[in-house]
Amino acid sequence: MTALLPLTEAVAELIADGDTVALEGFTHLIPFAAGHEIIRQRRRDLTLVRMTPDVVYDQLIGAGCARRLVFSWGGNPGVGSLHRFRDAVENGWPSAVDIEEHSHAGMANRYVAGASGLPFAVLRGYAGTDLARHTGTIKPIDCPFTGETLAAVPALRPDVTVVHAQRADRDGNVQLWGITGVQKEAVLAARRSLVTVEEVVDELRPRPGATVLPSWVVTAVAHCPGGAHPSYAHGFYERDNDYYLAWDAVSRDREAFTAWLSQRLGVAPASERSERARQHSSAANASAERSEAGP
Amino acid sequence: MTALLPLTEAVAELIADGDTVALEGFTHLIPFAAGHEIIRQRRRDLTLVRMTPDVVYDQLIGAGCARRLVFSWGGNPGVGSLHRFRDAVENGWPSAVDIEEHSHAGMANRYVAGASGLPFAVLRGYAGTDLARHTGTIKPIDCPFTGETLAAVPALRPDVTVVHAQRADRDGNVQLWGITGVQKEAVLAARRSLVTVEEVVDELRPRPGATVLPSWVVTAVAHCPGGAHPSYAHGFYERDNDYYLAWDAVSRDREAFTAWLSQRLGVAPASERSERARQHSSAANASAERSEAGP
Amino acid sequence: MSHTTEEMMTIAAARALPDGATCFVGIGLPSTAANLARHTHAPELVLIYESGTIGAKPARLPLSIGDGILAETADAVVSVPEIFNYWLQAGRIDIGFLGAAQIDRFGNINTTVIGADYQRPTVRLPGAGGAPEIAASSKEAIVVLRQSKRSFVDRVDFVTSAGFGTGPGFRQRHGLRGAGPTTVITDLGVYAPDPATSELVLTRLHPDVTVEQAKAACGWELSVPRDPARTPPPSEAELAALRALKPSPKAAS
Amino acid sequence: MSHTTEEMMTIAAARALPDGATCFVGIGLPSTAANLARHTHAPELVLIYESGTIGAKPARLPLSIGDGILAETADAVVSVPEIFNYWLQAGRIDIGFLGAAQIDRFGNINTTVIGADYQRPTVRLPGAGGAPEIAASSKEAIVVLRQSKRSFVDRVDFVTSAGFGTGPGFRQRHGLRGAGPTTVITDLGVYAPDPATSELVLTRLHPDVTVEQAKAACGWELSVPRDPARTPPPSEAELAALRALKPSPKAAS
Repeated sequence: MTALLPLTEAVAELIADGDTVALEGFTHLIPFAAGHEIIRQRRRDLTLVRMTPDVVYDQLIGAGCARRLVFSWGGNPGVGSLHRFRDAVENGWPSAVDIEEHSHAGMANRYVAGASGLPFAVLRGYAGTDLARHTGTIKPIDCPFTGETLAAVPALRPDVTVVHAQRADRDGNVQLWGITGVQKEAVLAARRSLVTVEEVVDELRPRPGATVLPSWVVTAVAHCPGGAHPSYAHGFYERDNDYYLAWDAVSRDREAFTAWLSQRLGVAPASERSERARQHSSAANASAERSEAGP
Repeated sequence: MTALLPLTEAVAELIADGDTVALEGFTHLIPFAAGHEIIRQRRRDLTLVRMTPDVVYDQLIGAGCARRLVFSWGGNPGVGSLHRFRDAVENGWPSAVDIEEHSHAGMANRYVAGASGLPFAVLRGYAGTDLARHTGTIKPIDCPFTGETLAAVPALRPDVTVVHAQRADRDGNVQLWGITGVQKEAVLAARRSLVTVEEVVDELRPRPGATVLPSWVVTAVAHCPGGAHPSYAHGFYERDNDYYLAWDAVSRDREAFTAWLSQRLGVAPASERSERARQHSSAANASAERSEAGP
Repeated sequence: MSHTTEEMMTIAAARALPDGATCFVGIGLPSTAANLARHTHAPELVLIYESGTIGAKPARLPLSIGDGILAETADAVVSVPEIFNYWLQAGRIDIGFLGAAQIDRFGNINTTVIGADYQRPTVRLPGAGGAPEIAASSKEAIVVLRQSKRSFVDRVDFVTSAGFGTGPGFRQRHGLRGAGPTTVITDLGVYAPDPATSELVLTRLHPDVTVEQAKAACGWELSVPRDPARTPPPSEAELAALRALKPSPKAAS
Repeated sequence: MSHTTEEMMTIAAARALPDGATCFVGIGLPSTAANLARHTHAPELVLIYESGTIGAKPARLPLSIGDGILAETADAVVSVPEIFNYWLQAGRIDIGFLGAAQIDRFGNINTTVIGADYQRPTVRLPGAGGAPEIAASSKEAIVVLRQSKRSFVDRVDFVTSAGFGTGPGFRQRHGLRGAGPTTVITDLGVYAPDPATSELVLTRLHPDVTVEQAKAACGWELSVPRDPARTPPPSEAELAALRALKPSPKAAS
């Protein structure tokens, strides 16, 4: 059953250095606040998993939290490149990040296999491309009935999946709606899960069309209004497009990024850090940051 | 794109002798009217596919339409056996019916594979049971990553899937809601599809939580109010439990069944038939039958 | 209040379900017992039906595993493939709750055919349904059925759903992840696998049932404890709840 | 009305989409062109986005492939696994509509890395997204990109999405079911694979573009017809629709 925790505690309890962590969201309901809390708590050596790593992963990578990225499309949607991601891959700054690269279809099916308790998934994928040559987790598999060769990919089983949702009740039952992407599969594939929500209600009334995560598959819920900003939360707030546009300039430059990290998240650059963040400073920073519109 | 046709024409055009036909529905929205029209049109040598063959399949089998049954659970839900099915399997009356027997998990995944354009599906299934010894379409498959052995089952690709839904628009876009079972997968797995509906509306407004079958995946829609009777149509009518209870007595006895077939569907027993039904008599029978409550 | 043996069986089965557990409810008797549990000691029991309803809270007994009342009262309604893949196969279900036509000394279940020849069966039963995977993937399975020499057999005619197969080690060899049938409840008593042999042994007799009756209704040499425990008789509250739930026996699934 | 080369490219791409077709819309330029088509000659074009929206009818240009306006106006919103498995992989999509950073003479697409060393790329691009399977499973693919010697190359640095691979027979050998990239639209003209060689050849020049310009912006020895056809210039209606759709260039995806 689910614990209702402050975000700082939830991140402290659920996510450890070296974990494989998926923060999922498909343009909609991206768990930015949780990502920022991970940065504040200075997690290290994470394997970050996501179909569409975007700005929050750029921030995590730039802050030095990631050792490895498992993904299928990394960009600033509607704007361009992820410059912190590129700097890590092209130049190893602030540290080298290994990549394991798939297609969307492959990643989606890897989550499905994880959610289904299967060790692998089968798809018509990667045929004729160079992806299989560079990615060890793509293998051929033959149909035992027709002999046809297809692609097999291993299940994704994150240690922790973090998603943002519109609503939970006090028992930790969660509802999300609108474009829900691959979030259900990502939560069900994970060993632990953290759901940040716009609102916590006494009673969760059935909402047709909503994706429901019953409390018995959710490890922790954190009440975190605005927690998807600058992405949007259907029914709560719109996407803050200016934030994404402004991120391009901030992220192009290591110094501008370092200043952002310090000013907005209260985190000193990796080179100056010698100890883990003290958690008591996080909550204040979190609420301060959520009230601001720009990056 | 979809044709809006009378049921008689839709069955005549879409379903041919020897076809593999799935009439799907999971207690809810079972396409009885379409099944009865298949009986009236005296289709023969059908391979009938369904997870839960129930009374309508008992009727099809008793009427001699089926040569083969692919299924996972055959019974009269809440009542007991399917006596026509048993008579065909145990005694070959009115003709022998081959069976290909799976579990629900296997059948569901076979439809998923069919809907996904894959030749097979993988599941943790059948382990330690006698099913795999008797069913040729269950084979072992090894995970290329972990070496673990799982079960593979071939995709189901019916020639025609028939389902019943609450609503369609004049373009043939379909909405169904409530318990929708495996109907989406069964329609998407099929080469052709027929959807009978409670109502046809000018404009199909989005209904959160409804399963939508866009017109471009539906071959024909037939307006057929009450077409799921004696099963239920969520929001339209309740299940006619008396029909299911009464069916037990009708179906236990070949003569009682033969009389039912003649009186209710206007179909003479198989032994007395020498020519194909003339279609012009079907429509009148169909409307006559739908107004009656019992079997 | 006096009670029937069927009522005792149903109430004993309901008692086996701990509050808060997630329970995958098979067709037939299990649905009655699971709903009774939810109306008595286990209000937080999570009922999951193979029709795709998760957390159904029906006020009356559903007439089938796809009754509309399940969808109307559920936390979520998902597709049939999803219920089997994401919820059952993934190992999220605490208790798989099954009926059976036959069960054998090693807890293997038959719901397929009676008779030695699968092609020419003496009795053709409904078949597997969800049971093989429910018995395989739930953390444990509870089986409820009426007991007789025909239903409690030495070796089932057909293994539809594996219990302990041929004995210890079988489940591990076949990659069956759950613990298998840990409790079998009949109209006579309660049975559990012997930890050493995996053979079903009597653990508890229902009120007024004798060891001799249990042995006489068993197709193998039944092992019984010297002084078997007794099932507490149905309480008035249990009986009232059961009868309120199930007004008409003919309408039950 | 005067127009930019980008506008000509977008309008030419929109024109390539027949009314009533099902179109899987990749991120970037394709989304603009597909929405323009729906607002001009193809009101019944079915737009499918990888975020899971089927039949989206946005009144304004979506800001991303997961814009809320897509969900609000769609016939159905399904999960991301479903959109790839049931709708794309099954072969239900008429046209896969893709952008590209690089394309080569055989229509292979690169959106992964620039540079010969995958591990130490000169430029790290966003990666595959849905493109490999869109290019594989759609009945045909249409690609739209700005043309230059850097983007129109003899051989892509990395095959993210297969076109015709190394030439005739490649798609069949690799089990690629769709016809592959049948049309490539740039700011200079329109290209199609030669039926015999599978090599992209010029089929049409946009207004005011010369054969020499097209050749100069191509990384291989471009084959051109003796008297190439001309793309009709944008109509006023097309330009008005495009500009109405896309008020602010900085906000487009």
